[in-house]
Amino acid sequence: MRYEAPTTSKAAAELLAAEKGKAYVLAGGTDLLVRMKSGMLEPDLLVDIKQIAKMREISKTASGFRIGAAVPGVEIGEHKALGKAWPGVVEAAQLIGSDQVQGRCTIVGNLCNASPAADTVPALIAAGAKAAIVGPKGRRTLAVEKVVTGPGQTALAKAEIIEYISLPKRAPKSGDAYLRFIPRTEMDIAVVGAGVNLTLARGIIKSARVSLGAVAPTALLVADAAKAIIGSKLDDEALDKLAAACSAACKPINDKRGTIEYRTRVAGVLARRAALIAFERAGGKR
Amino acid sequence: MKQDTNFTNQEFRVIGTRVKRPDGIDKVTGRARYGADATAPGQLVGMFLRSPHAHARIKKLDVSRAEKLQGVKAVITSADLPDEHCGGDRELLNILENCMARGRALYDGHAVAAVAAVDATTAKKALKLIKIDYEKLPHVTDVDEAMQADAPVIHDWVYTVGVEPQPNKPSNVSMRAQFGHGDVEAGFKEADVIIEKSYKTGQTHQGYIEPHACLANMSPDGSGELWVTTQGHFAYRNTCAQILGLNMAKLKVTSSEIGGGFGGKTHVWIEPIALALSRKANRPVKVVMSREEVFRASGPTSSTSIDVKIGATKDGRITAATSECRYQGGAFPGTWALIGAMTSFAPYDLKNVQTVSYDVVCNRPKVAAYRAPSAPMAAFAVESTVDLVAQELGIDPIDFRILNAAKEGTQSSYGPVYGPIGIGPTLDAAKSHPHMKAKLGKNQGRGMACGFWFNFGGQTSTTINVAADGTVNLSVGTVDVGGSRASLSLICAEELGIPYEQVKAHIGDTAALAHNDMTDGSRGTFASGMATIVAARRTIEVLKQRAATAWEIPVEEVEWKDGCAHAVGEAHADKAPLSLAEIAANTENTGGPIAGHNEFVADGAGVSFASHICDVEVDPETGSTRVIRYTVIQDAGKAIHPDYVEGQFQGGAAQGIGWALNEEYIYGDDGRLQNPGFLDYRIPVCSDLPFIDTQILEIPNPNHPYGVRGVGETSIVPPLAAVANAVSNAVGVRMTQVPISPPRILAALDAESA
Amino acid sequence: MQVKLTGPLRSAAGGQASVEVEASTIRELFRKLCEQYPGFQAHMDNGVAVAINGDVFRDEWSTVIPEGAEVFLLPRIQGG
Amino acid sequence: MSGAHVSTTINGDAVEFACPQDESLLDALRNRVGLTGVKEGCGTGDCGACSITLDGRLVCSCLVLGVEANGKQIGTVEGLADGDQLHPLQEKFIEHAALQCGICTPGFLVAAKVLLERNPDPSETEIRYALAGNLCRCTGYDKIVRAVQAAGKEMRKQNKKKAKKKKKK
Repeated sequence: MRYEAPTTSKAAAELLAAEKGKAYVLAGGTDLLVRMKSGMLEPDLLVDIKQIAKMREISKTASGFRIGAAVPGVEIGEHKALGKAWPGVVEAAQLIGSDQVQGRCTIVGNLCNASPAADTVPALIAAGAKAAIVGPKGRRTLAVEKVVTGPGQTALAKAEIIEYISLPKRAPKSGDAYLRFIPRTEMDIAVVGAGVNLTLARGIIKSARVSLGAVAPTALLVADAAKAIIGSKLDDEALDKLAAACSAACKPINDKRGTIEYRTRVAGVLARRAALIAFERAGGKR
Repeated sequence: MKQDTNFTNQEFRVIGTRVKRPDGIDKVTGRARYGADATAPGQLVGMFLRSPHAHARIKKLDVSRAEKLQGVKAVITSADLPDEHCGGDRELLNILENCMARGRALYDGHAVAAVAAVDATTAKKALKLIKIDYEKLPHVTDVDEAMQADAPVIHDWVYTVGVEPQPNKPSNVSMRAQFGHGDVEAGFKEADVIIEKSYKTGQTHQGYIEPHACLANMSPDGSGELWVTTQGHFAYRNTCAQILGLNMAKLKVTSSEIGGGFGGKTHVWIEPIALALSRKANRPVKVVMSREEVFRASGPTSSTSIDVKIGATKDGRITAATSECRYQGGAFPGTWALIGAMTSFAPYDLKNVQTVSYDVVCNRPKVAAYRAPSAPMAAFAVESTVDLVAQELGIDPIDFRILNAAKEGTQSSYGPVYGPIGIGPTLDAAKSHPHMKAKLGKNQGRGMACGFWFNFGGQTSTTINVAADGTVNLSVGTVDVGGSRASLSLICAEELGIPYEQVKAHIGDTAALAHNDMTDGSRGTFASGMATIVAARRTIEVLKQRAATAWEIPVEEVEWKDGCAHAVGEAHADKAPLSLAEIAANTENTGGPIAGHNEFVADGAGVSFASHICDVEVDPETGSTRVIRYTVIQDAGKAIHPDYVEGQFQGGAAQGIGWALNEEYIYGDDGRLQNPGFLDYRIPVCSDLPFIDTQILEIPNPNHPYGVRGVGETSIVPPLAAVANAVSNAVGVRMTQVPISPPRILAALDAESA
Repeated sequence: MQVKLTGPLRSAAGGQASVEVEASTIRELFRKLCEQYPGFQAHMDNGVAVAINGDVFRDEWSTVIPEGAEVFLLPRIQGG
Repeated sequence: MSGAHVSTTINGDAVEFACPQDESLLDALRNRVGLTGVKEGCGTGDCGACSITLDGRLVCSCLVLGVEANGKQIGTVEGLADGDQLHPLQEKFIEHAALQCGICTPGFLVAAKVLLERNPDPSETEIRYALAGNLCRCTGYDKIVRAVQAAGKEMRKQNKKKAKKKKKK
């Protein structure tokens, strides 16, 4: 196996493009090294992107925030402005693993690992985040919900790398939240995850995005759930409709982490709770 | 020789103080050397190839390409491990076959080959070059299914023992055992209330943080050394030597520091194979299991299925009780199931009781001991039913238990009559504990449960060597799994009358001491403590003799007090006491070096009881359960070092809480383990638990000079039931299956409301 | 003296819950049991413990059994 | 397999080692540098026994490649004590019997040190969540949390003294 640590995105893409064997991008490595250890992956080339300065920073731009692909969770948590604007995204990022894992893990890694249970993905989808992709054929942008196409599969072509995730500029009177269910208090993979992002106008929900994790092969953007609360003050009826829409959208499996029945039900419970938090963060009053 | 080891109720000088442990600095600085921390010049890396199938015939096993790979120094399969050394001993044959499959893989993770190579990369490559043709066979992993008449029979030589007449057909049920006394049918007729319920418990693992690891170094002449993380280096030596046909005394086994065992390091898995690899390669071989291997291929504890029936009168007396416990024992027969039947109703005074256990072979790793093996599951079923009976009678569960508690003179459910025991006192202490009176909030519930464990003694050998400056080496042969060196040093200091700091305790290797049984059965401080007392008293006899020699007086006129020899009587008023250091400084002209040792059987371990109280909060919408308060009350006999007694109480409770709520081996339909890692085998993390309050009771064991009972295991017995009773109290539905996972809670709530 | 058998040990004596044996030590007890009940040897191989007045002895066969003592035989088991 | 040459600083000392490019930093520290205080409990980032600091950040060394340590500052349990002066956390772990088998102790100490540097006066809950990445199977965490609380108190006292001294100067 060869290890390379280029200093530009272009060089990284070129290394990946030139490799004839199996090549992987190494960011935090918290998933990749586990798979290498178990023998599931045997890379011929690892391209470490942590030496690429641009990928190591969080920047505030006119159109929102950019979170570099190699920014570890702990730095996302420490970024005050980001936390103020997108508390749901930040809390989702902070839920990954332990403090030790936070020292390494990245949200782009979480996304590209393409697990249906990734914590940041529903939060990013709810936030309307986009992935900035660089590759041999140039740059492109893709909505986060389009990046993962199935368990372990992404829409990235060979040698394409996500450079950063962009979050839109925070509208006034808006808020987001992410909740997940795990059996313990820490260290588990989500059994169900729910992200809600909403904006108010005169106390009423004007727009909303609701996303669920771990209840289908990929994280879901549930339009019906958003519809259920748009135009409401998040009264109990709207919440019931939201929960029902979320449960209806679930296509989960039975596995070691949960049952179909359980996931379906708790998806509604969590979406309801996340909506209440997002609503409060937006300054809403029920 | 039986020693005089009766309880004397003496006053203590240092026993019961909270001194710093002697190995503390080594362990906080990273200096302590564990199983994987030893190296030898020229060492190779040993690795295993394991079956991916639950049950399969090995049709062809071709290692030739692996052997030819550059850097590979030895490859071992069952062909290299003839069974002739086992002498037809079924138990040894089973150990050998469990270490390396013989023609058939019996569970997912069963070793089929091993290699030793110059480095890990080469070893991994070699494993890939081994070609195996498997023919999959029908498998069974569930205990109830394995007992069915149409279940695939795993061994054609397993006939149920304990059934009259002995069956003439092999089955997966290797043993039936029954205990009890009285007439349960008559007893149930006297009952006003009878509750009958079935329970299931998932398979759990000891979850020690240190994986199995060893460094084997064999010479072609049959002598060798083994550095290994183990609870019993003598037992490892004996088993490895027997399997491999070595002379026991030529194999020196040194126990490394041990990173947790809880019963899981009482059996060999990698060790005989590491030695065989080393012998074949004629180089040292280090083998370290991965975490995945630990889960798939060491010895977890049984999953179970248990029925309990209890009848009682309106005024709260139990008239009859029965249990039937079915223990899934893994790929080979064992004896752990027995203990389920023996411990089921041990806390209670019952006129009519009958308990039955079955040991059942399944396509899972052969189970090993896990802290009070088999008792927690039986206690879960019984203590849950006890709560139900109390509830039905409208009697407070703790009062109901007090009413029926065993006491001195009670005939135990497993046979013998109890001496002085602590179940009543722990229940009384629980009843008056502030925890019992604390208010509960919304969605919160409280439960309590009792637990029992036998405790064991066993063969023990201890040596005290006195150095010329008066400091003392204490060598014991019981591995220190949780701070016993501190307790044993305290005992040594107490007896010799010297400061604790003057004693240095070591774990002696197999060449330095006579045989010691393993550190199991909560025997470390009990048995080695007793041996240390005797060894110290013998050392004192020598010290007194030396003082007498120096003073030129008869030894009868010398007594030992406060670390000094005193000449007794007016005639010797001129003789200043001689300290241990002063006597030690002149050994060359008083008779030579000074030592005291003791080799004996430390029988007479006292049984121990505990009562636990648990508060939980359950989220009714998600089924999420948090333990918010927990109290352990246990009889320790005498707490030599209270910190480490409390530590045993807390650690056992935490393991039990994990078992109750989240821990479980999850097998797929293919018979493969789906969660062989700490990510999905969910042991409690720091934020899952509250502080665990403890209360130590000291009801002396009459058979120990200081009154010590074992303390290590009892604490894991009550938590499954205490948590289950608390959850059931919080949600109003009886939970009959552990782990009480969130999906199970929601499903139970649904079933209740339907 | 009356020796009570528990659990699987009863099979050695045709299912009897207790047997009569004259013995003053555990060693003598075991020897006589094996003589009187040949099936007992198999249990001995698996391990047998003796409870004398409630105290369990697993290994110390020289232990003296006092007159009138309550004697129970148990399977010898291990802990964790 | 091509090897890598790695120049790094470990516990303040310049250290160089060579390792295969796919070898974990944990294996490199244990087998090539000889720092066996760093323990492997799982190799998958779930137990925290291999915790170290990498440029001041708490990480599992099993989830870092040896080659990634090039040019970095590494801190391990072996670097906690100052000569024969134990770190307050080490003192308090011994004093409070916060270890039984001790295999998890190095990881806990490193993680707790990072916590107390970031948050000198953490609540019980903050301690518990900060240490959730470190598994202990012996203690039930009770005495560990108490030891960290006691060490925090001790360190705050020492820092106050230091601050006073500075002022006087």
